[in-house]
Amino acid sequence: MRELTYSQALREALIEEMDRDRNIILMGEDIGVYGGLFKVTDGLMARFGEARVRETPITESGFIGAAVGLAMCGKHPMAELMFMDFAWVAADQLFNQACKMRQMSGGQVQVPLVVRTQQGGGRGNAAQHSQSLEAHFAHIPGMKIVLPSTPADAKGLLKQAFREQDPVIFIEHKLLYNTKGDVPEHMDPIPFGEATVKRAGTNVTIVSYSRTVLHALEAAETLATQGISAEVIDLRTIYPLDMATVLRSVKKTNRAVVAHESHRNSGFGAELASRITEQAFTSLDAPVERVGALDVPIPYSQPLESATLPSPDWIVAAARKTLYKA
Amino acid sequence: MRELTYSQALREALIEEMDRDRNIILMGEDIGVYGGLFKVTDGLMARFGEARVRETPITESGFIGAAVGLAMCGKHPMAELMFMDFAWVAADQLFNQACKMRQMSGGQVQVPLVVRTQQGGGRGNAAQHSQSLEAHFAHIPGMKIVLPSTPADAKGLLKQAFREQDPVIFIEHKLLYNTKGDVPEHMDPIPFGEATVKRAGTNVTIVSYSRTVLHALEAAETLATQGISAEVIDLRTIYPLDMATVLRSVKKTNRAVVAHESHRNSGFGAELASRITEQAFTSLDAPVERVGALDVPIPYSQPLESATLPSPDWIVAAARKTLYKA
Amino acid sequence: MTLSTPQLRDGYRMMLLARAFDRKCEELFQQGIIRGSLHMCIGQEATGAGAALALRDDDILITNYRGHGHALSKGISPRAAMAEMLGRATGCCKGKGGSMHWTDVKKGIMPANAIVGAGLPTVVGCALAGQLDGLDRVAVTFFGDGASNQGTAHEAMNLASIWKVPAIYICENNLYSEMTPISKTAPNKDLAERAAAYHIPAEVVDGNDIEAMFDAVCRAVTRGRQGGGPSFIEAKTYRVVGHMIGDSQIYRSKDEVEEWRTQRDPIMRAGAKLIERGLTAAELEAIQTSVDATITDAVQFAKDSPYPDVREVYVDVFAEPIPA
Amino acid sequence: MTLSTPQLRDGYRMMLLARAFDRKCEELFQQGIIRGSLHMCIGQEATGAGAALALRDDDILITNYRGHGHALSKGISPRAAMAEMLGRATGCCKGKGGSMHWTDVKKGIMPANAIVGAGLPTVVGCALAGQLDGLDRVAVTFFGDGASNQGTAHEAMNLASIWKVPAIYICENNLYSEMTPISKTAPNKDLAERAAAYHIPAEVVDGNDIEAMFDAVCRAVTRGRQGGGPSFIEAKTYRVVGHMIGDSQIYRSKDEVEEWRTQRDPIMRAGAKLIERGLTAAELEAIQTSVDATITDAVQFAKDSPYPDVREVYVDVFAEPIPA
Ligand SMILES: Cc1ncc(C[n+]2csc(CCOP(=O)(O)OP(=O)(O)O)c2C)c(N)n1
Ligand SMILES: Cc1ncc(C[n+]2csc(CCOP(=O)(O)OP(=O)(O)O)c2C)c(N)n1
Ligand SMILES: [Mg+2]
Ligand SMILES: [Mg+2]
Repeated sequence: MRELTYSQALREALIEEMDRDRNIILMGEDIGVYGGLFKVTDGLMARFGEARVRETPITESGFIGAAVGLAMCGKHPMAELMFMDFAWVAADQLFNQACKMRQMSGGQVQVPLVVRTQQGGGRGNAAQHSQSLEAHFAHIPGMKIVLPSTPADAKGLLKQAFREQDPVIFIEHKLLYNTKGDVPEHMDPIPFGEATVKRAGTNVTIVSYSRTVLHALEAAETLATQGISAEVIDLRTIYPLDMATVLRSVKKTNRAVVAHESHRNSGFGAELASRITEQAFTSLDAPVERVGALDVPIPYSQPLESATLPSPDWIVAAARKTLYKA
Repeated sequence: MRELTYSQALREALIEEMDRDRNIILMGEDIGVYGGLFKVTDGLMARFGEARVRETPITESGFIGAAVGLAMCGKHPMAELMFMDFAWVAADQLFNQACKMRQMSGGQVQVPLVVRTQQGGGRGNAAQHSQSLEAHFAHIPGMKIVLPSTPADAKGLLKQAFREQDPVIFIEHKLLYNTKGDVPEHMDPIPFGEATVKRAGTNVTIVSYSRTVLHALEAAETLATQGISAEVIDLRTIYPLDMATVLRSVKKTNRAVVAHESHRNSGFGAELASRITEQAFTSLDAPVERVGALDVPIPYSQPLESATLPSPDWIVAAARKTLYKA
Repeated sequence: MTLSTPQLRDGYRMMLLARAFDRKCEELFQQGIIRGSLHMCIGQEATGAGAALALRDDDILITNYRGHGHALSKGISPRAAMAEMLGRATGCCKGKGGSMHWTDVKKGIMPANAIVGAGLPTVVGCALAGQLDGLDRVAVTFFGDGASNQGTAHEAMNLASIWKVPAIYICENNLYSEMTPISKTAPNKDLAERAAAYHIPAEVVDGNDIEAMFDAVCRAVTRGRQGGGPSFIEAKTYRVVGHMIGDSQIYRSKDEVEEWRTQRDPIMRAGAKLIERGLTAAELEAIQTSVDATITDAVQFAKDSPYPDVREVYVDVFAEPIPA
Repeated sequence: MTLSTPQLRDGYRMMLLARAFDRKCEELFQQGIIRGSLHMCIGQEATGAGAALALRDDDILITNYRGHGHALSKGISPRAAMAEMLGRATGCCKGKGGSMHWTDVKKGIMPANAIVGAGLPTVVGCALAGQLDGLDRVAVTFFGDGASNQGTAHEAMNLASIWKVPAIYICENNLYSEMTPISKTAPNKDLAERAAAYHIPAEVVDGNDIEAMFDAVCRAVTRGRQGGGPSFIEAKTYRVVGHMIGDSQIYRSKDEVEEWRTQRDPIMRAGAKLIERGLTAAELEAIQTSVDATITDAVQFAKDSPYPDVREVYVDVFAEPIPA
């Protein structure tokens, strides 16, 4: 099969979807001539024209607002938020507008808007350029939340994003763009709300998404050498959330670790841990362990950044804890 | 003892603190001549002058940003955000600036900023004016989070807010302003991170904050008539968080309900439930139950709004569920 | 463009309807039948009526929490609007939105907004959608003097300008943002000055003169339909009631209010013009009577309508209802 | 105000230092010794140097991610700055901030900002604090052409205007916002036009002429110190390198870059002026040599400095360290 990078896969999805639906309009900073900071929109302006691939001023509120308006009027815009951290600049348009328009209007309008962005640390971009903010989207109803970990998932889920009739926050990870993986020549959209079991195991379930899935797989490898068989689940979307797959696994392993790169305090891991505990209480032999970044702004200096963000080791330690082998 | 309303108590705290520290500067929309939409700053402009009580344009980013600058330069500003929902307009200044300045500068600057706001539903203000957003502040490190439920707590905690050297989000509830309670003539600041046991009980622990504490007390009353003895804990601040008081109680009752008005999905209740489960796993006879608003934008129509926001009944039902009496 | 007498009479009716509607809401609010938020547009009715006379059904409108007059003039059904105020299932937002989010997509009325300044960027997208589809539709947004201070106003007008979209920005300068005079929060005598910074053609009009409003909006509409890009209209007006029910209005003098109410009222002025043009007092009275009947009917309709079923909370959040 | 020869020589040194610093960072970045973000100010050094010559230590500076030149000119220690770039405990932010958040409160340098436009409101507060304390201090912020499109720019300049605070807005118009020309994102030939919308005195200067910069900033400083409120300066300049390391610069022509680099370089121009004023080539060369020594020393200092202890992550989040 073909190998593509994560960013190539995303680009292919955009091209295929734009070929399919001329209502798809792309907007964002530097996405035109330059092709985007991470090159996901490379060549798209030349291919689809300036009307459909629109370079915007640095006005995240302004252009995401404009995208909301486009979406209400029958278009299917994609707005690129260069770094997730800038969601704070556009937060009103995301949370008070895009998320609520359908409901406030009693279903008269809809906002089929795809916001593509990338998040995460590990590159030394410091506190204002390294955050992982998916939990905020989970707490405000009205948006679907996608966090692909592989090139193929990135492509299939992005294609699906353009079939949705509601806002989608499509969250990439800056350290995934250059990762490679098999991507079939022809790919159907991947439905939202379907987790995948990335590795089967019997002793403990590790639930994760986005780049942390790679950490989880690495952790499972290490655990295997220690005689611990870990099952790794990639949620892929956290809204909708595939609890069935998670519960099936936990009822088998009786132990769970939830892991993400976002801060631990009030992170989405808390929601996952709570749901697992609520829905599989009698199956659990230990409390669900949560792995997430320390609750401090992400520091620049490499040793500090490494101490702040979760690593495979943290997941190994958490898994061992659920087995009382800490 | 004197009875005061919640808003009178807040106003007293402001006056006492402004008398004490001339670096305290108030800023916000309509807080001057009019005295604020909820009258908390009534008469303060006349008393302290226009330099210290500043009416601002409708520019939440602008004036909260200005407050961050004031705070970095030795002042102790209080910025009033008229509705919590407008935090989204100012989110960058809150989360990327106020929360991170101390850390990014390696401790060279500090941001002793108090953001006062009010949140919550129940009045028919619909989706853009009824949200409860404390979980977002909990997830981004750098701010202390206060949610008083009584006039006395409001006063004591607000006084403390002005003794802090870090940003504080001080969250009032629109339906508490007219509630009354005893407020001693002389009150010391109430330290952050100290929960109070509002009602002692033995069968189940109900952990809450802000207006939902009143629901919890009502629920405890109802549960008592059903032979169930509920202990009610008011956290008062959720960062810092007094887990010691919570755990002491749960280890006694073996059952816990966490309740807040914000949405259930990825709400702060998930964090509380996770911490309780992690730290008192073997004490728990049932999974921690979570009570929170339905995960839908808050509707206007009264029956819909009532169906969306938690009521004392929901807490009763949750408590019974922990006792397997559902 | 000047208004023909039939048009002026239509405008007069629109304004009477807006006023009667809001006054009725005030009454129902005081009775506890309407809850939540209510921001009346009493005294400002000419802006919406003047604009509506210049617009087509397919032109887009995004207004704000003080937009009842705009939406009624643009053609929202008084029944559906009143039912919305009462939180009924038959309301224009099925009771979910209330006073601040009226919507009627068939009449080009997109959800009104309760976040000050939030409609300004959205309208860029509405205007752009038409432009991309090769339509000659325009998209209008109303906002207040205070809203012009918001960052979104700046971002949006700049976008509208560089993309040359047919967006029409109508700033209702009623001198106050809630309880704070605009003179305290902006250095500009005319807020239209600001549009110049984005190279958007801007004009200042007497917002209490329905003919002046109509005329200005016509110019903007023509510009928009012809591909000439956005326009900005500052409508000088005044709200002769409080910002909201219960507003003590201590921030302004009674004299100021009385002067606007008695000397510069837009309905009174339009009425006088109609008389000048030969209508009789009885004819005007008949319009009022018919408007009153419309309101009575709307209230009755609303009161007779059921509340939404509580399971409705899960509907209209996503395209597929969320399972309970 | 014109620059005395010693001042001009100081300015020349500041610019050389800024350039050498950034060039050294580029080299260290390519070696993997510096990580994360690096936005060089090569070609724009006159803005910071010209401003610094007009400012006092107690005047406040808030710059952005492209602010190395501004901060070095304002007096940040090259050692502490380089140690910060290398993430060392001796860095100006203890290694926590990196390239984009340099701080030196003793020199009036508040944390630099990596969110485009975020410094504009903050500086209002810094300026206001001085005003409230009766000081004659000013507060300066630098931002780009692209930043002028952000809503915060609008909100902040309006606030500065109505509160008449001594804030100085210096817009470095280097023609590009990352990879997008400003001509595509703003309709204004001169961004200074925008300040007029807030009634802020504004001027356009040749940002590659250190004397012109100094002169304009002096006027603004005088206005600020005398209670005359804010000022806006648009400095026309150019970054002759990519936005960041790895920028392919396909969005502009090589000729354009070459013209600015070879014909309009601010350091070259200042050097020529010094020669005109009688300095010898050897004297200029000596300045370069001393600057190079400073950089060598800074790099050595940084490399010799320890990394912060990992427990430092819990420090400087709140006044009281968070327990691990
Ligand atoms: C972002 C935001 N800030 C504050 C408010 C509260 N608020 C509602 S209306 C209003 C005044 C708006 O004034 P203006 O724009 O002049 O409009 P007017 O009400 O006078 O028509 C304010 C401050 C809000 N709804 N949204
Ligand atoms: C809110 C926000 N949006 C986008 C970015 C990404 N970004 C960093 S620098 C930059 C370009 C800024 O251009 P300009 O203001 O002209 O400054 P210059 O870099 O040219 O000095 C962009 C888009 C950011 N840091 N913050
Ligand atoms: Mg107004
Ligand atoms: Mg630039």
